[in-house]
Amino acid sequence: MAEKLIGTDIAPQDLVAKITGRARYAEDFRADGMVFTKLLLSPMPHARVRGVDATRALAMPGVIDILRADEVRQVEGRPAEASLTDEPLYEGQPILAIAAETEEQAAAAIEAIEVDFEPLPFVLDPLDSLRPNGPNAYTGGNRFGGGEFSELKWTDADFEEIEAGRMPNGEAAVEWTKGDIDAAFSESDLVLEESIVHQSLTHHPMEPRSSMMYWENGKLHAFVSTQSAQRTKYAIAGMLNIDPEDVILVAEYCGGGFGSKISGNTHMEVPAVFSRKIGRPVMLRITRYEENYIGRARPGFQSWLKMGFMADGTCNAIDLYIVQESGPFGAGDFNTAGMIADLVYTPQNMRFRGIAMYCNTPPKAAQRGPGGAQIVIMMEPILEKAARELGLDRLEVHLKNAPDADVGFGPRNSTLTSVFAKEALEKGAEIFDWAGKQELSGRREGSKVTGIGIGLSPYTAGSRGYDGLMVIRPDGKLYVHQGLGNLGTHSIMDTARPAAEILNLNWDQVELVWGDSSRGMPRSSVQAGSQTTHAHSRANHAAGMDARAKVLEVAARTLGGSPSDYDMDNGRVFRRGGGASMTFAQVAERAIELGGKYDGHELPDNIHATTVPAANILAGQGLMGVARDNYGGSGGVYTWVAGFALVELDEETGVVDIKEYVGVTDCGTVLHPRSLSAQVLGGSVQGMGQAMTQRWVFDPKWGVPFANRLYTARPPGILDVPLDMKADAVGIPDPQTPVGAKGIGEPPVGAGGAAVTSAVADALGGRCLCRTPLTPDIILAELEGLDKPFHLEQHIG
Amino acid sequence: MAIIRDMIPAFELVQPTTVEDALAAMARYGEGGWVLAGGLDSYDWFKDRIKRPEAVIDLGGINELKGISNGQDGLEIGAMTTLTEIVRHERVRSEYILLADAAEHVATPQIRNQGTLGGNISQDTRCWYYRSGWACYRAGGNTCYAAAPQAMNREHAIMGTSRCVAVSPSDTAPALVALDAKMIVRGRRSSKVHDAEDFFIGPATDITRMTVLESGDLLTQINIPGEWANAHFYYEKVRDRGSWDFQLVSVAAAFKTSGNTIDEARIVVNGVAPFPVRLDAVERLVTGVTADEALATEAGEIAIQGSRPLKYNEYKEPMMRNLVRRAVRSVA
Amino acid sequence: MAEAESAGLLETKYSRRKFIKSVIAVGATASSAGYFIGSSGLGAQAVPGTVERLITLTVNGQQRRVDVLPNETLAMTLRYRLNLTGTKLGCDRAECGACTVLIDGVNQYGCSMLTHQVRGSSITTIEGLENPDTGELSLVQQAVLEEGGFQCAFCAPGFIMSMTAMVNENPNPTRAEAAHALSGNLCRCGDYDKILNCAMRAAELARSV
Amino acid sequence: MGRWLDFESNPWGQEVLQGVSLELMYLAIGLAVLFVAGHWFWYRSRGFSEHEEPADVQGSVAGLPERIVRHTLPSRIFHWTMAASMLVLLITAFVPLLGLEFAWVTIHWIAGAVLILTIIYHVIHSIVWQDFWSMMSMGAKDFREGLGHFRHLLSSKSPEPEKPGKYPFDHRMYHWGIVVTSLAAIVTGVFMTLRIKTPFWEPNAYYPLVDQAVSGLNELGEPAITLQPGAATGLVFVLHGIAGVLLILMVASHIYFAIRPDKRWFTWSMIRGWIDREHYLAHFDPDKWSVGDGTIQENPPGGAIADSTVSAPRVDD
Repeated sequence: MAEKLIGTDIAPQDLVAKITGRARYAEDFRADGMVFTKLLLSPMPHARVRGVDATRALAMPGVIDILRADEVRQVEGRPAEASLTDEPLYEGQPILAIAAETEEQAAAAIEAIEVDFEPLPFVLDPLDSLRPNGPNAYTGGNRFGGGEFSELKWTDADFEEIEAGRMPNGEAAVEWTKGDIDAAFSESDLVLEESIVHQSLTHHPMEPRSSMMYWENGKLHAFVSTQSAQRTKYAIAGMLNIDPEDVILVAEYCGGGFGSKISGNTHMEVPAVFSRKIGRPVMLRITRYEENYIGRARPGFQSWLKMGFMADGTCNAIDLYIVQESGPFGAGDFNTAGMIADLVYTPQNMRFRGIAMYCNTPPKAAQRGPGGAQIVIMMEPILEKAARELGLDRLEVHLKNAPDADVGFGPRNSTLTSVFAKEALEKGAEIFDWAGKQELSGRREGSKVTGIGIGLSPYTAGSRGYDGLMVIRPDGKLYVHQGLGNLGTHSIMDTARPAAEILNLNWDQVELVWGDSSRGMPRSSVQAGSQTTHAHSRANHAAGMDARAKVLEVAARTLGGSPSDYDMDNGRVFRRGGGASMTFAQVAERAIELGGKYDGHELPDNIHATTVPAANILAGQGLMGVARDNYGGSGGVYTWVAGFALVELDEETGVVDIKEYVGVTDCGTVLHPRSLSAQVLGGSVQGMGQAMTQRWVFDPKWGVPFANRLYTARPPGILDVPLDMKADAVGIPDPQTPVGAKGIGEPPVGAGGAAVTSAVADALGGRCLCRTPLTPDIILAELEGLDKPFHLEQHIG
Repeated sequence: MAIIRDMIPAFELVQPTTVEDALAAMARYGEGGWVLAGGLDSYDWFKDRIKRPEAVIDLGGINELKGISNGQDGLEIGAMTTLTEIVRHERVRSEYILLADAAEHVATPQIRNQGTLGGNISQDTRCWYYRSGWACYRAGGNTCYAAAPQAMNREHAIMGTSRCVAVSPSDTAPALVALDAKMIVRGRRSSKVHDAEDFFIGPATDITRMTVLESGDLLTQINIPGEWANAHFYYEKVRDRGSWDFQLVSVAAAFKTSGNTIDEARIVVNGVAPFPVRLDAVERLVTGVTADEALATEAGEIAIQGSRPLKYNEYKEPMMRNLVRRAVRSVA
Repeated sequence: MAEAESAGLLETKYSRRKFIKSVIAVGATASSAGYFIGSSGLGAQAVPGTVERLITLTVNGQQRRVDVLPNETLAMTLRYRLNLTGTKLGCDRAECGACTVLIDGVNQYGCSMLTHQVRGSSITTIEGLENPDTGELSLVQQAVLEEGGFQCAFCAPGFIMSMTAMVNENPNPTRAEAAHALSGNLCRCGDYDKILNCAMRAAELARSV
Repeated sequence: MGRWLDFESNPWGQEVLQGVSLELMYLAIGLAVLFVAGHWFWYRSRGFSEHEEPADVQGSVAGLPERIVRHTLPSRIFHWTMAASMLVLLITAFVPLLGLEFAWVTIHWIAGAVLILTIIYHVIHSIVWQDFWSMMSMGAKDFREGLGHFRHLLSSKSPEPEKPGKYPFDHRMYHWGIVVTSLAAIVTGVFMTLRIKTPFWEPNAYYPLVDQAVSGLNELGEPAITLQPGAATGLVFVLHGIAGVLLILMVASHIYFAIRPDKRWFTWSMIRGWIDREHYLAHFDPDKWSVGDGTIQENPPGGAIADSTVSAPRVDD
């Protein structure tokens, strides 16, 4: 029998290339005659370029040409970043580019350019922009709607409320309510009110977003670091207004994106346009310094929360107001945060208000669990504070408020395909030995105090309706063509397993084809929203079923009888109960002879228009399995992770040492256990960095960031997380998907971060600092009773 | 003139193999020469194109500057000895664990494998205003941006400041001051010995330099006197992450004890001033006294007298107080 | 005069070491006279001792002739002149470890050393670990394969070089010692737990061979 | 321009004024030395007498005390205190730049504070108790008197100039020079000190009056865009530098003339407070500087002195 693939540990096929240095990321590609381009970044947080004098620069040795903002796409009608601009909206925004034979020459040329800037008013902190007659990020105002800018200011009364630590009633951009919170709060046995700040933090994937491009015979060859391959090809085509089939995207490996490279990046347009202009390959090598500016960041929140609890720990009311630092071009995190709060705490009565404020800071984008990670990191310690004040076991209060499958959340009372959050909490508590560790909570040893905490974090984990495309070639092997990006989650390999199992093939009889759009990529989801495993295990399942049906039909048409008389195993199709059989290689040859739907010359009518050209490339190469995921299903697809952490806090230095961590997930069927735990623990580590060390720092006078390198941004290192962490899965399949697998990428971030913020609050005897990151200075200042040098400001330190 | 980062400007590279050749090259280039030890501090300046030497004088090829040998009664450490060598050196570990401990807390293994003791103590401050190339006092300008009322100064100084509020970033500096080390500095015609404490100068004396070294001076050797061998040592460094980061506050202390009575003490704190701060008042307090919790607490209080924090670094007062307390308490 | 800034706690650093550069009266004349005549520029003679550009590097056991600028870092030479793109540039500032290479067996950041500084050393990069003839993976690479280490793997080359140095130095590390040995390598996917499994497995293989 | 003034880029990369360059200091020191040496040899070459000028008595000595008071005790105390703080200021400003390093900042601004106090005292004292206009007046005849004196100095052929009042023209010109430069140095110095930490205030690099940078929110809460941020501070440093450098010249020449042998009798008046009758008559016009008005003079041991105050009744300080 073919080996069981789903649920077993198989090293991804690209691992040998990754560990021998053969794996080529965007900046590793070279082309004959390749030149380099360098960007001139704005030195000011907001300015207008009145003039550029590049005469001296263009006369320098090796310098080829300059690229200006009017030569690239400027998005009209809404605030959106262009790859080059003459009105920079954040310090570090690229203004123009210079191409030269060598990078040194390009850099020297950039320095020789005289730019006449007119500084404009700028704002860094959303609350400053909301303050009566405070500055706005755009000259037109601080809000955008209906095609134009406007100005929205809160009143002095609102700011008096804020100063007093109470929730303001300023005008919101988004507001929805459920039930009656006033009535609910009056019935609550305990009401907690807090103002909470979550910092902004740059994605900082390990690989900066370099890209290299050249034009040949009218086609653009693009070497880009991107999370999603097929969709990036169409993004590039859209940017340049050219036929997508004229874009050949090469994206074999991506050094991480975490939401900042969902379909390539804004500034890949520079080498694309520049190489067309000068007729030579252009490499744009992005440095870590530039990555801090254009590499996108998670939006910070300044928020006010009011939570009502009954005596038994049930949360019966939530009033939540979020002000979001949206950078110059906006972000949607705060909306998601409101829905996730409703989902995690099922308060029945809830009011959510939110407003996204433009700021002259590096642009925001979804960062692994956008909105969801922030809100659970902020609110889980409040839930635990309530449990402690009500004298209840914190695990019980988590369990009591966690939803079941029948949950309805958010303004539209959305439903979910499956919810096994409680099972995840219980299994996690068991592995972590939550009960046994109760007496450790608050235990003191010298100046070290132990704290334990729980973080429950859900996030979207699936989508439907994408296409699978695979070919059994005359060599008898199954070639699965993936349009997915190879961003490090291993989903690009693991989502092919359903097809292999349907065709009863061993893994060594399966080849993955990815990373080069000219080799045929079906319509794929973006690798974001943790949807890939769900979306493409279904798509490949559907295409696998199509291939299986065609193999059986080819066998029947060749060896007689009807398809149902046949079965297959180990690369052979044979009549049940023995008798005639064919190898997959012969089936492939036969399929080519039969043509039509068998070898892909005829395609099903419901596949996506962008899959057709890919299928056409592969037509006639063997038996083609191609199909759209039509399995349907109702309600959102969400995955849950329950995180448990034990920390040791040194009361004399404020240093927190995360000693233990357990993460258990309800993500449906586990395709690849080791990669599953890599996602659970990897996401949790990012959450721990978010909770403990990473942040943004801006000089308010000059609007310039200082956490602009890895050393100052401070992502977590190997010594900042527990030595050995445990991850596990509940493993109950999602009922609405044939394979039962849901995605896993994003939920762990909130779980890891919230478990740590809860554990630190526990170690502080229940005090919630309601601010991240929890660096030694903030903790020590709290313990020593120093007065805080900040209230709700963002970007401090 | 526009600004661009991350591209080292051109320079000539001179690789002398003797101290004489190095000094000659340094004289030849004068202000245009840059002495390169491990390079971890220098490359930041070059890659940001803020320092653009005409010639870089690489000391890597001068073997006489490397290695640890026995001095008359202590140790003689070549300035170009890597930090890893110090961390692993048998005699440093047995008799001067304070130095090995401090060296092991520097940044990361790769940096310790390449960074040198001489480089670690003569590196420039890491104030992010100054290192961004801003024309502050330390860069010869007329403003301290970090001391402004709303400036971001969480990692800046709370004492010993004069206009400039940056801190000394070195991890081995406090240990060397606590060990009363001597720095041998060779000029073209002269060779001077500095007490570790005087090697580091504050902004009040010369705001543009962290140490006494000027162009034409070459730090060749660091001598650890035998006087403090096998003393009771205490080192602790508080920082945000487990590796890479410079200290928020660190303490290095050496005690000569009989039982738990402190006969003599040298206690040094770094990360709180533009130079490693030797706590004379605390040393006087604890000398000849039996160490107990009360003494430790009082030592902590005295240590932070006279500190004047900025907006975001008041926490350094309790942090420093507690570190000194823990150092004294370790004798009890 | 009490030093107002530090309220007497800290005597300022007064160094008599250097008396006045030029004696107040006479010196000023000389320097100002010099001022009038204009500084007599030293003739820029040819300067002995600067490096030539064409050098031989020992990379992965091979002699490679290569033209290297004086200000060129090893990472750039490897990536852009020797096309050994396995060594990655994550930060170019000794802050991430993706560029870790072995210099005479010691793991260092390739981005923070000048190529001319390692002319005489043996340089090992990720491409140099497998057996050049048989293509057999090194013990560390095998361990990583067995444990399915790394996710996006942009940090893998750097980590594997640090693991190789660690195993050579301490084939019997505790898990904490392994973490310390690898604490100069950053992984943004947060795969630390699995990376430590690889390191421990690599040490195990090294001990058994 | 570039040689004297330093430009620097502010954090936004805009070129702004920074301060004066070191060359300006070396130039000033050089000029001071050249002036002193030049005057010394010129004076010798003109054959003027080396030692103290003889007092050829013309006017009648009747009614004149033997010792004519020129500077009262309070004004002498003021002068020497101001001189001390000025010297400390110059030393702490320029000696570190010449190479001898020491903690100069605090001494400098404390000396500055002392200087301010002495000047406040002096302004009050000169207005109330001294003949303010005798020093400050700068009318057309004053210039003629000065021109005549100057022309006589250059060539002995020119006619003997008329005798000046209490303060000869060159003294008054010098006094005006000192007033302008030291006030400039003080005003800018105060702004510079307000920007650094002292026991009395916290450092403030963006002291509101000096530097109006774009700060998103300025003090009035609306966006403020004025001249390039940092430029105003640069201007303050430049003025302070120029004033300081001029003070090198002025103080150096002042001290030089004070110690010249032929002027020693004059210098003593700032120490003892009086000049002898002969020199008074030789060098001053009694009508312009009358002394013998019969009021009771304080009598230091060894002879009567007449105070120079003319108008207001004498009040003991």
